[in-house]
Amino acid sequence: MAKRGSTDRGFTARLDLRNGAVEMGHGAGGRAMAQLIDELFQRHLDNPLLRQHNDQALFTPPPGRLVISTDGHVITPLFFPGGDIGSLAVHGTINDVAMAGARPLYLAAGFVLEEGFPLADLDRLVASMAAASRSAGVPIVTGDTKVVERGKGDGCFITTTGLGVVPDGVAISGDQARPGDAVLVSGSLGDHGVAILSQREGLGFATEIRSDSAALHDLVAAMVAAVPGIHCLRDPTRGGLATTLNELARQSGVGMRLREAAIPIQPAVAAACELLGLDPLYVANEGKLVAICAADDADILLAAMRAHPLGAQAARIGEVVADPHRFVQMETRFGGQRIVDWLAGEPLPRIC
Amino acid sequence: MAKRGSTDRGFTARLDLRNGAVEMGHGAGGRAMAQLIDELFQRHLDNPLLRQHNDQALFTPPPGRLVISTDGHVITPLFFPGGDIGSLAVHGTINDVAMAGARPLYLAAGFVLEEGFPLADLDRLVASMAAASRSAGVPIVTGDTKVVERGKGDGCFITTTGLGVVPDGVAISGDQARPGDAVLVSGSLGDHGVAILSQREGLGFATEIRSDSAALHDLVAAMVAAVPGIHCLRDPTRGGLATTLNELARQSGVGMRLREAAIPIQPAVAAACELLGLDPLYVANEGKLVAICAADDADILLAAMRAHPLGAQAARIGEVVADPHRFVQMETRFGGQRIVDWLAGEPLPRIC
Amino acid sequence: MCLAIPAQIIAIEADGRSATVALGGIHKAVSLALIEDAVVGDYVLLHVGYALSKISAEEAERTLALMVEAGLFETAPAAPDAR
Amino acid sequence: MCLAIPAQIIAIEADGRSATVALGGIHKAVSLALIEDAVVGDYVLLHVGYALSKISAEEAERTLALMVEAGLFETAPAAPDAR
Amino acid sequence: MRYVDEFRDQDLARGLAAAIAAAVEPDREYRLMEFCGGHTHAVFRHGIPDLMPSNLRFLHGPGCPVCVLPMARLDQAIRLALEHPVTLCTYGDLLRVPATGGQTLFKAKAAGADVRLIYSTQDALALARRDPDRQVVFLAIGFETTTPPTAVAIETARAEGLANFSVLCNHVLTPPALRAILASQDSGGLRIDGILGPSHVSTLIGSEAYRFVPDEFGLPIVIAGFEPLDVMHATLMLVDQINRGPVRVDNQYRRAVTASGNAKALALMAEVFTRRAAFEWRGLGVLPDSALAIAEPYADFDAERCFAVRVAPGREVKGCDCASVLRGVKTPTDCRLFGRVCTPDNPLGACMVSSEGACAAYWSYGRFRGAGATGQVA
Amino acid sequence: MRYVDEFRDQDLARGLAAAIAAAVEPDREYRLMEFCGGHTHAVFRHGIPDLMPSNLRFLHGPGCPVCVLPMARLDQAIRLALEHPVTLCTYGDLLRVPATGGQTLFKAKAAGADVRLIYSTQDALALARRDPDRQVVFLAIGFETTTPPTAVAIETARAEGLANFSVLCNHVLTPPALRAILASQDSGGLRIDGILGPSHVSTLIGSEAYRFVPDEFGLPIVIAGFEPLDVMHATLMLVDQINRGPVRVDNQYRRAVTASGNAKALALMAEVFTRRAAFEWRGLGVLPDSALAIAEPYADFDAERCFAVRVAPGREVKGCDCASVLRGVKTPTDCRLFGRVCTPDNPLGACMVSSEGACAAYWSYGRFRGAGATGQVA
Ligand code: SF4
Ligand code: SF4
Ligand SMILES: [Mg+2]
Ligand SMILES: [Mg+2]
Ligand SMILES: [Mg+2]
Ligand SMILES: [Mg+2]
Ligand SMILES: [Mg+2]
Ligand SMILES: [Mg+2]
Ligand SMILES: [Mg+2]
Ligand SMILES: [Mg+2]
Ligand SMILES: [Mg+2]
Ligand SMILES: [Mg+2]
Repeated sequence: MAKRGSTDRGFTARLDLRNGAVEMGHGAGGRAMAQLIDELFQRHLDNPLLRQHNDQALFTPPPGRLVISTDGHVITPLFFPGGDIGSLAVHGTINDVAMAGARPLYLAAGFVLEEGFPLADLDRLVASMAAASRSAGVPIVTGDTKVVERGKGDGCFITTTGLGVVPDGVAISGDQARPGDAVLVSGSLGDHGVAILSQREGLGFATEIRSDSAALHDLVAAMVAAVPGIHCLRDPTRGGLATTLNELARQSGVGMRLREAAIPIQPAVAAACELLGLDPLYVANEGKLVAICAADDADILLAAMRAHPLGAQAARIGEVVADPHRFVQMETRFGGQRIVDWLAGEPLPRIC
Repeated sequence: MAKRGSTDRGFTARLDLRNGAVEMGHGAGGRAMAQLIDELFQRHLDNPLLRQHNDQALFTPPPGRLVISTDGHVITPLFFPGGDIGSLAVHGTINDVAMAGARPLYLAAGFVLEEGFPLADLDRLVASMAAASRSAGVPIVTGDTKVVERGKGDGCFITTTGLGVVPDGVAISGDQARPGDAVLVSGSLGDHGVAILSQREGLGFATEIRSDSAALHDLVAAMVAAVPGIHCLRDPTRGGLATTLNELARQSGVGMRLREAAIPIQPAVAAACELLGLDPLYVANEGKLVAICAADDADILLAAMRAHPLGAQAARIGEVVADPHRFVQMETRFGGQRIVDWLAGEPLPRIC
Repeated sequence: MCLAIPAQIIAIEADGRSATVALGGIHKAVSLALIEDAVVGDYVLLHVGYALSKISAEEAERTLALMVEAGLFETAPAAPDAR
Repeated sequence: MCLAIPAQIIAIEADGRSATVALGGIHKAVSLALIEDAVVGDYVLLHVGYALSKISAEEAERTLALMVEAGLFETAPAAPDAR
Repeated sequence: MRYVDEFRDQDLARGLAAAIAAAVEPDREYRLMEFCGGHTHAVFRHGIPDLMPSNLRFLHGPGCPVCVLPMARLDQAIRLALEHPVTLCTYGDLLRVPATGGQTLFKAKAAGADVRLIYSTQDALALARRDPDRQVVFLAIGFETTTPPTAVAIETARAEGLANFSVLCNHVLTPPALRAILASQDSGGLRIDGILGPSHVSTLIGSEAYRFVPDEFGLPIVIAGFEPLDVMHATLMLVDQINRGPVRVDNQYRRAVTASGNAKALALMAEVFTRRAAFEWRGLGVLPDSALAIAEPYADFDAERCFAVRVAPGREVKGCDCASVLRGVKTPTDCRLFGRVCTPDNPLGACMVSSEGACAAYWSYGRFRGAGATGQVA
Repeated sequence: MRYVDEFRDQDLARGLAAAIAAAVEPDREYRLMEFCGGHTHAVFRHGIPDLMPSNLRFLHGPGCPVCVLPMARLDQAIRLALEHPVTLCTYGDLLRVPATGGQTLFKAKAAGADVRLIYSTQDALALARRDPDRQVVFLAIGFETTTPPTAVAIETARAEGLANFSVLCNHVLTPPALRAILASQDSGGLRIDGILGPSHVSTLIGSEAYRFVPDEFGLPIVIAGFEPLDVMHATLMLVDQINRGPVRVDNQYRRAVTASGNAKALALMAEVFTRRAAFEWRGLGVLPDSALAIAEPYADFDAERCFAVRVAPGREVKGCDCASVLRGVKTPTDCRLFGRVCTPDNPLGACMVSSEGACAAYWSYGRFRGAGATGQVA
């Protein structure tokens, strides 16, 4: 039960973080919402900017170019091996900022909570968010909470927006890939997606695989220090490596040629994909990046990546080629050729 | 039916904006999502930064202090008299940025769409968003789209994040209210909430009342130009005027005393509130602001507000007082005194 | 208890069982199932979507007149300090 | 059609109708309702959650040996240009 | 708004205040009970106490149907919503009212029960028509005012053959409650000098329904409208009766209330409902002939008969003085929980939830006057 | 993975490729039909055509149960899901397949139908057990491989008395389809030199089930595993039969396939199902004795009998050559819609949806080889 007794901020009873649930009133703007913010969000995420208690955070940015990126996070289940929606929402947006070669400065977080969502779960995932934010050194400086009726949400959605500053001389963009460039990945592919699938009811397989969810800005900083002239960086999230490479090919107006044997995939991920009829190249990652750089820079960049814990399994997997069709092709491990197309629809487990 | 035939970006059939609906594949990261972005979002919202086609937007901010603010927008119905969730998502976040006295620079938008949501509705509300953004002069420079299964969302949620620059010398914050200060509002209260209620099934009353949804940054610029030393600005959204004043009282450690007779409320809003047993002071606004300034500045500020179309009905409604209890009190139109408390729970229509 | 509010009938459906009322610029559909002989122009007391009774204009006038009279009788100079 | 994959039985439930199989580091529960005499250690062909048949290690070896033999017979120097 | 604005006029209020001040006899105490929560609400919302002489006091009565609903009945409705595949619909007033263990209909909804807010019984019928495969239960509460709309709904459901509609009936009657309050005066430490009689209830049952107040208890009663001038005017009329007699039923709210009430609505109520032999009121205990049940010919629409839901005795919150507050014996600020652990954000008793509840009114409008709160305006 | 990795070895592939190249007679054409979509998929996924001599060609057969499901049957399932209060569950393969008018189960789900992806019939049973008030219909498709799991589910439902579970049965049999293809050779402009026989189907029904291929049609057949080395090895075996005879049923996939198949599973199928007199196959038309219905003793679990869903003839998309592609008469790139309006993102025919469909395989893995696509690597 809630502990009774006045609290210092004028709330009569503390939030019941053990047995309580999100109610419509928690989003209505009144004292219940103020209490939720104080006793849950503020408690975990506390920092001087958030403590301003205004509807916005005020700060003086370092000089230079800034980047802004936003991502909605919707995931089932909310807690999964290797992370939860809270840490994911921090990592996902930090990564999108970092993919411009930027140093992330601040995050903003908007929550859409479903009526009935256990406060204990909310507390746990906001704590996880706070831990991820602290360990990344990127504070959450402003936020918002909405509550929707039961049946009109799915527990918790989190939209995070990140702001970062781009070092001078860095000009990383998806349209910079050039024929001859090297294509690198920072580690094994498909871990996140398989970790999520392993939790899905019905599919129910057990695996040691954990989500790779991680903040990549520190790895990126090391990479940019080693090769300031990186052409493209992108995190192969939804749609997997295949879709990310097709995006980059389309944006840059080039083709790519991969070597299947060079693409790092964990055996358990490969096995899960065989079982479900999925292709690991289309499975989501949340702590990996694709880098494209001039062929001459590739060895230096690969060495810098491998020297960082988040890039230990980094590999050079192919090269950029001229191709008016912008095809991503692959030499199969077996010695043949195939196209690696965009993802079509959602990747669904299949029996055929 | 969809028009068939290759489109320039490699999609085989155009999006069916007449009869189509959001499908899970539109959020899966593949070509369907790329097409949705190209043919719907990009088409309406087009601007150079968005056209970078990266996962983030890169820009050089003007010198000075910046503010960042984020807000999730969840509303039923999505289209309502005077606006829709698209324009609301633009106005709401512009306003939160403007309430720091800032000039809004850029917006980021994250969509969470429910499977089955008509593409025609999405098209309409993104068009409305684009119009609101253009007319406010604040471009949407980056975005994100997620799709959730039917029954796990409510058509469309939009989280917008805004970035703005604060003019030198401006230091507006919710903790700056001082005893003796004047309390002003920019116009009549409760219009947005009543317009929404009028659409609610069951309550079904007809009214000319339209949502006041509007971007207030231009009004704020005029106000800051007239009185750079404004103490507090806040938009009385969820929870209405009552809750906003209580927030400010709590933040500044003061009380307030209002005059009911001075508070502008449209007759139809008053009537709807009588009918439903609601108090207009607790009803949401989306195009109004509360300003608190030194008593000596009040007339200048009021004049500046009234000179702006969005502040034509501005009024001075009370003053800040010293009060350890931080009560917001009101002299009733009838001549008595009452407390104007925080909103408790959600405001519900009642029969008693 | 019993939030009820005066509203004026501005239209009556053909079946005589429901009507549209106006109050302060808003319109609302109401049931007439509980009152008799209502005509357009009548004020009714509206509660949970039903007209509960008609409001008598004459009685309202008379009541207001009585209030005015009571107040006039005790003139302003003697206004009490209520607190 | 018919995505099926070899997996090794690592445990059989007491009722004999279901088992846990392992493949490439993952574990999965499967039904044994369609095969007979399965024992722990057997490899089975797994399809939609059911073991469809056992895999014969001897036959697999023999097939591989045949493949090796076929390939050895035609030696590398004569490798054709496949395109 | 016509018939509203005129009755909120500040000048007339000043005049009536002066008249009341002049009328009260200085060494006499005037303890007037407003039976209705509507009066309580008006008194506080408009700040009427500020306009009254210090020897005139309003006592708040049990006239809020939300406040007097016994916990067990609410427990029953919540259990019905949670344990049966039904859509339970009711007025907004009830959704936040705490039942046993702090449970509410709102929490039940958050936990997955299909609970809907409706504004009118017509909405409940519409829900039932729209989904014939779904049982729709209307949780009915209210005094005589709110009862005829429920009767219309039941009538309509029978006429249309709406087999999936039923009503969980908690309608109660005001005269028995008022009688119980008056009868308890001596033993209960309560002294009442006059009654502000029900406003909208009286439009239905007529002012003559309260003749027992002067006849049996020798007390003045004035049927009063809910606008602030109505309250002040009726107060003046009560003071006059108290000062000069004879005690009688006066009707201040003549524009809407007649002596005999609304015959059409009363006939419909008599057709659809029957009196319960006894019914529990929160604060007042079990009162004979004080509530309605659905009459035999309409039994198919009676949720109590359609669904088997056990009713255990409700468990009141320890320390909550609602029962005394409802009888006018205590004021909200006498309750040790008031404002410290019981607030509208965290209500422990119904009186803190209902807009008409005395505790909510004290908190929302009058707290700065209360004990412990100093809140002086600078 | 054991029994997988060994059969994907690149060195062995090189050896087999050399052996095939050496074995083929230079002036002879080898047109080998892989009956199964599984083979089609393996051929393209691993790039096998790049390793084949130019006078050896793979023809893609009708062995994809998704591709051969006639539109009308899918229309029926979609209508059932939309018009009845049921939970329709099926394998992921079917969800995106276009039915009449471009409708799909996925779109029906987006429009509010309760459509669920399951991985196993055990999941369908679990859904039915969990919500006994809800009808759960399993939309069953598949060849002999996938049929026994459906039989187990029906058996289990009967044993448990699961009254809310039923199956919409679309199981079909491979030998009649292969027979129909072979019989149509002369008239259909098709010439086949040998058959890569079903892999996993054969684990169930045994290699002897295909004896009619040499006996009645004088053609070689080799039952082949789905791994790329299996396909190459079986190809070598076919080339050898073609060159030297005698034509016979060879079994390359001995590690999983026996001559007589899985007796236990076959007995269960015989118990639960009965042969339909005739059934429509997409592309192949109505074939006698080619499909299964639920047997009389299990009629309670037959969704076709439990729910009245009309089946109008499906409307195929104009210009879609699926029917010819499924018979091996055309290759996907012969279809005028291929890649221009029909792609995996906007599939017009089932062959473009199913991972085993020839059109999807051509698009996903082989497009750059196809007509009109130049895509040379720089
Ligand atoms: S303040 Fe709360 S606990 Fe006390 S009597 Fe009122 S409702 Fe009951
Ligand atoms: S490409 Fe499309 S339209 Fe053409 S045959 Fe294949 S599935 Fe049918
Ligand atoms: Mg982003
Ligand atoms: Mg991202
Ligand atoms: Mg990204
Ligand atoms: Mg906000
Ligand atoms: Mg949900
Ligand atoms: Mg905000
Ligand atoms: Mg806001
Ligand atoms: Mg705000
Ligand atoms: Mg994104
Ligand atoms: Mg919904």
